[in-house]
Amino acid sequence: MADAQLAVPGRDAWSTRLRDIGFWAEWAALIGLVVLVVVFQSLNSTFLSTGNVQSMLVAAAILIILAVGQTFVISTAGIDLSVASTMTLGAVVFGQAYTSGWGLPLSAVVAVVSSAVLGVVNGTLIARGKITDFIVTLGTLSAASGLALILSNGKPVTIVDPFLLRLSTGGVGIFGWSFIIAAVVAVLAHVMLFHSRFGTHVLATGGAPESATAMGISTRRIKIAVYTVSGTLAGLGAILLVARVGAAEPAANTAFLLNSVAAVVLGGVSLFGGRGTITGPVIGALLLTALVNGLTLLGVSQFYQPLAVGIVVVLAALMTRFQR
Amino acid sequence: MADAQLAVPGRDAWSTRLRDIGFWAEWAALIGLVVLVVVFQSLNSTFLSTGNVQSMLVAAAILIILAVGQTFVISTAGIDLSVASTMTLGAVVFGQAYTSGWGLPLSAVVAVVSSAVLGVVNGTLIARGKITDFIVTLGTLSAASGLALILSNGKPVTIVDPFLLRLSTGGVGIFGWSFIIAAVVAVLAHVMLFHSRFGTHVLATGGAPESATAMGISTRRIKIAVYTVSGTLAGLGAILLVARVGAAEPAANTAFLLNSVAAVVLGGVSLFGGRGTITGPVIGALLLTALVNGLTLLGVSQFYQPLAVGIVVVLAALMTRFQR
Amino acid sequence: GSGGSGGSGSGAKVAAVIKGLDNPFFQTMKQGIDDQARTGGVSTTVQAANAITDTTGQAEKLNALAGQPYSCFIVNPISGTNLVQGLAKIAALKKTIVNIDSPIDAKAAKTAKATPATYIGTDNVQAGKMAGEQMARLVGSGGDVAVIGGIAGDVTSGARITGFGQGIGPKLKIVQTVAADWDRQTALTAATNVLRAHPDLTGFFVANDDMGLGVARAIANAGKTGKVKVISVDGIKDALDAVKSGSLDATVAQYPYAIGLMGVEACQASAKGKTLPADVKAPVELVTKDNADKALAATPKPFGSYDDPFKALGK
Amino acid sequence: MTVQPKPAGPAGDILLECENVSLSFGNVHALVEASLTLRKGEITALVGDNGAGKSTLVRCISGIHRPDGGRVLLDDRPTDFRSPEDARTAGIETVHQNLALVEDLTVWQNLFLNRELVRRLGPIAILDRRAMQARAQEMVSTLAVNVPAVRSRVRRLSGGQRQAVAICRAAGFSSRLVIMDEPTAALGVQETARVEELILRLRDEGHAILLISHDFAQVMRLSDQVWVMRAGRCVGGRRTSDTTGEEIVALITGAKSR
Amino acid sequence: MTVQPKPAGPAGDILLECENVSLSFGNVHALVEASLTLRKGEITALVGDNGAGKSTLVRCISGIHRPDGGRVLLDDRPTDFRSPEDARTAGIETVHQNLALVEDLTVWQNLFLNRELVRRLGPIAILDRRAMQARAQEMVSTLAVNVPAVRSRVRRLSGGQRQAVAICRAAGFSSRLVIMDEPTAALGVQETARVEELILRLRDEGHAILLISHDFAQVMRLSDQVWVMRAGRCVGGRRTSDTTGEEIVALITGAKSR
Ligand SMILES: Nc1ncnc2c1ncn2[C@@H]1O[C@H](COP(=O)(O)OP(=O)(O)OP(=O)(O)O)[C@@H](O)[C@H]1O
Ligand SMILES: Nc1ncnc2c1ncn2[C@@H]1O[C@H](COP(=O)(O)OP(=O)(O)OP(=O)(O)O)[C@@H](O)[C@H]1O
Ligand SMILES: [Mg+2]
Ligand SMILES: [Mg+2]
Repeated sequence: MADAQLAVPGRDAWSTRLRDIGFWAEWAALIGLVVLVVVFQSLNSTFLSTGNVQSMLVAAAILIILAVGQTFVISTAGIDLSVASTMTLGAVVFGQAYTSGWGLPLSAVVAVVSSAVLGVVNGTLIARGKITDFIVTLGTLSAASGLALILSNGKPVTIVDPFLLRLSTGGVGIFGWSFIIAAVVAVLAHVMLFHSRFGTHVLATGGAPESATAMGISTRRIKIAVYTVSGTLAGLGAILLVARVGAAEPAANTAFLLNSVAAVVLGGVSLFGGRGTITGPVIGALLLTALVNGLTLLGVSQFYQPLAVGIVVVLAALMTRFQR
Repeated sequence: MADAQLAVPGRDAWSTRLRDIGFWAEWAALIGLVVLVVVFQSLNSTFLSTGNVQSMLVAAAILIILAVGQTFVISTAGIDLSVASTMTLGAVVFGQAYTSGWGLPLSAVVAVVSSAVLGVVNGTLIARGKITDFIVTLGTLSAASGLALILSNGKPVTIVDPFLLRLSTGGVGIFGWSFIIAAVVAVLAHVMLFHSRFGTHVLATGGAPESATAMGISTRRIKIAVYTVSGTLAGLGAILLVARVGAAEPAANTAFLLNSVAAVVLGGVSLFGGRGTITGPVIGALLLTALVNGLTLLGVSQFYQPLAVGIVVVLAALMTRFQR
Repeated sequence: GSGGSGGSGSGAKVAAVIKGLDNPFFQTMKQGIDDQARTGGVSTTVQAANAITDTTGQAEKLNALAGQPYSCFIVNPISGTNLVQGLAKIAALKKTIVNIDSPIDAKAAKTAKATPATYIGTDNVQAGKMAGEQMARLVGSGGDVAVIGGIAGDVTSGARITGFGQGIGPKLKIVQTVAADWDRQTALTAATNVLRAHPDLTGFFVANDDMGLGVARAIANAGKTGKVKVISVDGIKDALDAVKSGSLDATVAQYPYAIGLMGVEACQASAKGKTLPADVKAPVELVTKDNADKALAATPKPFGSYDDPFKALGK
Repeated sequence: MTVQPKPAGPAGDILLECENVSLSFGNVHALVEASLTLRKGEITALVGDNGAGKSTLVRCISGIHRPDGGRVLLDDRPTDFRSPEDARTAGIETVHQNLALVEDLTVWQNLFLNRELVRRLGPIAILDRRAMQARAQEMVSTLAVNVPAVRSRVRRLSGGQRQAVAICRAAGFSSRLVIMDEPTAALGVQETARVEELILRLRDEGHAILLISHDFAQVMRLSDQVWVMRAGRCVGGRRTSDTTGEEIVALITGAKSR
Repeated sequence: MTVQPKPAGPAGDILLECENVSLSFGNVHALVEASLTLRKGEITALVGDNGAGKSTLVRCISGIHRPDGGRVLLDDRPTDFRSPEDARTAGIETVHQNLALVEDLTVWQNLFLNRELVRRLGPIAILDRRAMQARAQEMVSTLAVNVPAVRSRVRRLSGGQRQAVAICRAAGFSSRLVIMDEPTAALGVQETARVEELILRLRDEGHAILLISHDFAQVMRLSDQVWVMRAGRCVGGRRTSDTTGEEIVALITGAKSR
């Protein structure tokens, strides 16, 4: 019996730990962010200056909004590859409407609605057409950027609007308006995911579609809904994008696509669905933004930046292993 | 009893059909390809001319090789986002070795080995570090392209080598050498996946990792192996790429990434792992290549091409619904 | 507006934000900036967007640098307006903005009160036009030509193609325009397909050299070298070699090296309190087989002489 | 021998009737004109070999599959369930053989899946987590011996604990018919006893119960009526009081044909 | 009362011994110094409530979990299984409660998982599909009544058919100890009878068997020795011939303490 004390020190078998990764990964982004902030601040004291924090938050706003939309989709075990081109389409629609003199409010509504419609199309094809999410949204990625090119005739339209300028530059304290909008979106999304029936059904659809169906949840309707949410948020992102770059352009915005998924996954949401958080992806988006900002501040050479980004992303995820 | 004949016509409940999608989707690409060929040929008779078929096959070769590697990874429920940048790195390494006078065979070996090493790094981080595939390969995507930039100092190197030139232009009949290489890779991969223990273990690891572990399969080793396969094939692709463009460039090759995954999924391989085919992804790669070729032959405007590609990809997948 | 009063006497501290990093054109631009900074004893940092399409990423980089103690900012915006926010911040701090390569949208700059002190520009329409005129000379009898552009909707690509259309005159006809995403392999595939679709094509205009080399390769593969002409834009070293060897018929060299170099000179001049000229044209030269050797010898600098008003101001 | 057991009460007592229900998956004929009836306030057992088609029949009744042929009548009216939601609305709750739990959700979330309690704030409905957790705790502790924490994810529960959760869910909502597909297969002695008590209590409260079980002693102990399936057909039905275990076994194995 | 039942034969007969095995998941103490022994050529039963820790103990023996404390001895030598592969190599085959089947693979692929038959062509080993399919057909038909096609994917099988496949797999390879975690839970009468026959045959061939079951009649019928678990502990062991169902139930519920 004395042997019990001498036995192998407590180590869980890996199958158990594997199941726990999901849990630890939820906080990967936060730990990564904190470490990053400490490192950058110690190397360059302007990193945490009011001005820089403010511009980081503003820079993160669009990514946060897209990542929130992506979170809903990924929670149902789907993926929205079209999120960036939907945003592009929204921006171009906004630009065309605005330059045709429809006025700011109407243009914004039209932009958001057209992005939402694209989301509905995605969701309908996936749920009713029963095609894999990946292929459908890859298809609409291509189709939406094509539409954006056709609508804009391949040319950017400059949009100078005092309201939009204020939206992109003004704010309350260190919080720019666009960051405030993103924060509100995140809070609403959190409530939706964890405090509404819809949210529970989203997670059930992602976690065990057959069980969800057996309990009478219409997984089709849920699928359509999450893509609509993602599309709508892409439309909102489009308006912030136009405000930020001062133009509606048919650019591809590929970086937003990969980053939105990266933020979500870094935020601890499983690509296999069934588990979601909103704080995670938001922190993930902040992490990715802070990373680029910090590397630029430190004057890391352009060639070394991708290498540094890659290493930091992997480390941020790896770090969590040493948590327990 | 007469009622039986009057009853609702045979329709499976959706949960059953859902399970069958995987099956039907396996042939999506083939049906899509056939329809596409018929349409293009009827609109432009040069489409099926010997010369055009030959150049399509050659153009598809690299994508086929990458898609085969990607298939192994996706069969284990993973994803290799770094496949294109690994190829870039391989190409740059090849270029540097070749211009340093290491000679063609050694340069080729070094290029393949360095790509394979990147695969091993991916696999090890995923299997031992227990980080999601998506994040690890997103990190190595960034890191590999950074390394490629640093190694090449951001500049392409022109490589003029008679052997490489023959590789990219010569062949047997309508089959260019690079297509023949791709075909051999595909056949070997098929044998590996369906006629070796390794292949069965890959599918088991993807389908039910816990069951595979309980049966004594080392899912770690399998994970590392599939990423090594993917990396090695990316290295092979790198050599074909250098032969094709006659230069080793640190270009991003993003299109290859998305297309490799698209080919695999269009080929009916589930992103959730456990099911794989090699013919499917090969046909998927041919479909995507034929699509771009045909649209250009028809002179479809550059603005309408993305729209057309998107619609065809979705239709190719949708078509299979009307199969039964 | 912007004053030239930001720099301290000892010399400017320069931050440059340029376009892409996977394209030799911008690396040569960086080389020009670095070389001039070294000879002039100016400290610099050069940042670039991740890709030539990464408008917001570039904006973020400028925003990050805007709050830093630099006296002069050299910017090469991806689009006319994407950097305006950061520029507004910089202008508010009364620091010098030097706009190179692609112009900042004038209206947007005015709204943001961030008009640059000078613009050192490449006229992409002009470059395209020179290519078009050369194409018309090469195939005097006329015929069909095709255009291989960058990413569909890209501004630079669009301007070059527009210029090409203006330059070719009435005898030549553009039968097809294909987007090849600034990628050599994609351009190769696209050109192969176009050659198939138009067997009696007489020439290609390609929106940059990297793709141009891919197109030249496609023509060689089809055994049509010499029969189908290729002209591209940029003037990177490999392209000059190709012009010399005959696989490329001409390239319109734009000398990003000189642009970068003049950018730093402008900063130096402004640091001395000089008023900068509003609009400076960067050199553009047509390189053909005849002058390829000269161009190669001089690269990355222009082989001809060109007008550099900053030289005088800097004295 | 009777093809159909005589109804014990008036015909109006019949709650559910399957008439010649057929269903094939490709070339597997899972159901071949299967017919059965079940009465209000009774426990009806359904027995048969593995692969006989019991679960498939249950899935047809609870709206997961739609039969290829034949029909299902509830209260003498033909039903046309397009989804499990329709069946649940019509008052049919089911404990599926695979339990139909969502492993990544907590016990309480599973218990209230698609039956969530909400507090209304004007037009917005906010989940009433606390109420659901409290009710869930009550429900589970009536059944389980080693009571799992209602806030832990179902993924962490033992096989029997999961089954208890699934049973609680089906029993916890007012319904007319509770279908239980092998509810005690993974349960221990004590838990089985509690589930049997629960089944009897449900019957006494007037619910009809359809019980699938391989445990003969249990079937004979609990049921009022037994139906036997063999190779996709319902080959016979008996009042439990009129039959013996041997007869049922004979029907199952095919030693006896009806 | 005996804490440990007296060995019936010489001490050398003991095949496997668990000594104070403990394992916690976070703050769930699934095993608390659980000890048991089992002998060669005997059927040892392990019983207990749901969540008592039976499956967890089995997973420790078969190399899936590593105990936090205590040790497992095989042939009086401490084992250190780092993976299920080690346990299988040491001659321990297991039918897990969750069956450990790969749903997307076919029946024959599952049967031969990680035990594939190959033909060697020089250095290359090619799967011998035909031989595996033929052997699989044989193996399955000894057990199942509605025999599933060995080429169909496991996903398509009924609950009982799956269980039959898992049992075939464990019984089909030469082993010293076969562990069965509730092997007949989902099985019909006929299939259960066949599995019981199989278990007896395995014993007669000299294999040791560890059987987890909630079916008392079955335990009393088959086993030579019974161990009882309660809340993570092994609270007692009996020779089956020396005990009664009542005593076992008393141990399970805690009415009797050892
Ligand atoms: N989705 C499906 N696709 C194909 N075949 C199926 C499907 N579901 C069930 N089957 C087949 O239908 C037959 C009946 O299966 P079912 O699950 O109804 O049996 P069961 O009577 O419930 O058996 P058990 O007692 O083992 O649970 C089996 O042969 C099974 O393989
Ligand atoms: N991976 C895990 N993580 C956390 N808790 C676990 C895990 N596996 C088992 N448990 C807990 O350990 C306890 C014992 O579970 P175990 O599966 O061994 O019970 P069991 O005796 O096999 O029960 P049953 O008869 O229901 O199968 C249970 O309370 C269960 O919730
Ligand atoms: Mg069943
Ligand atoms: Mg158990």
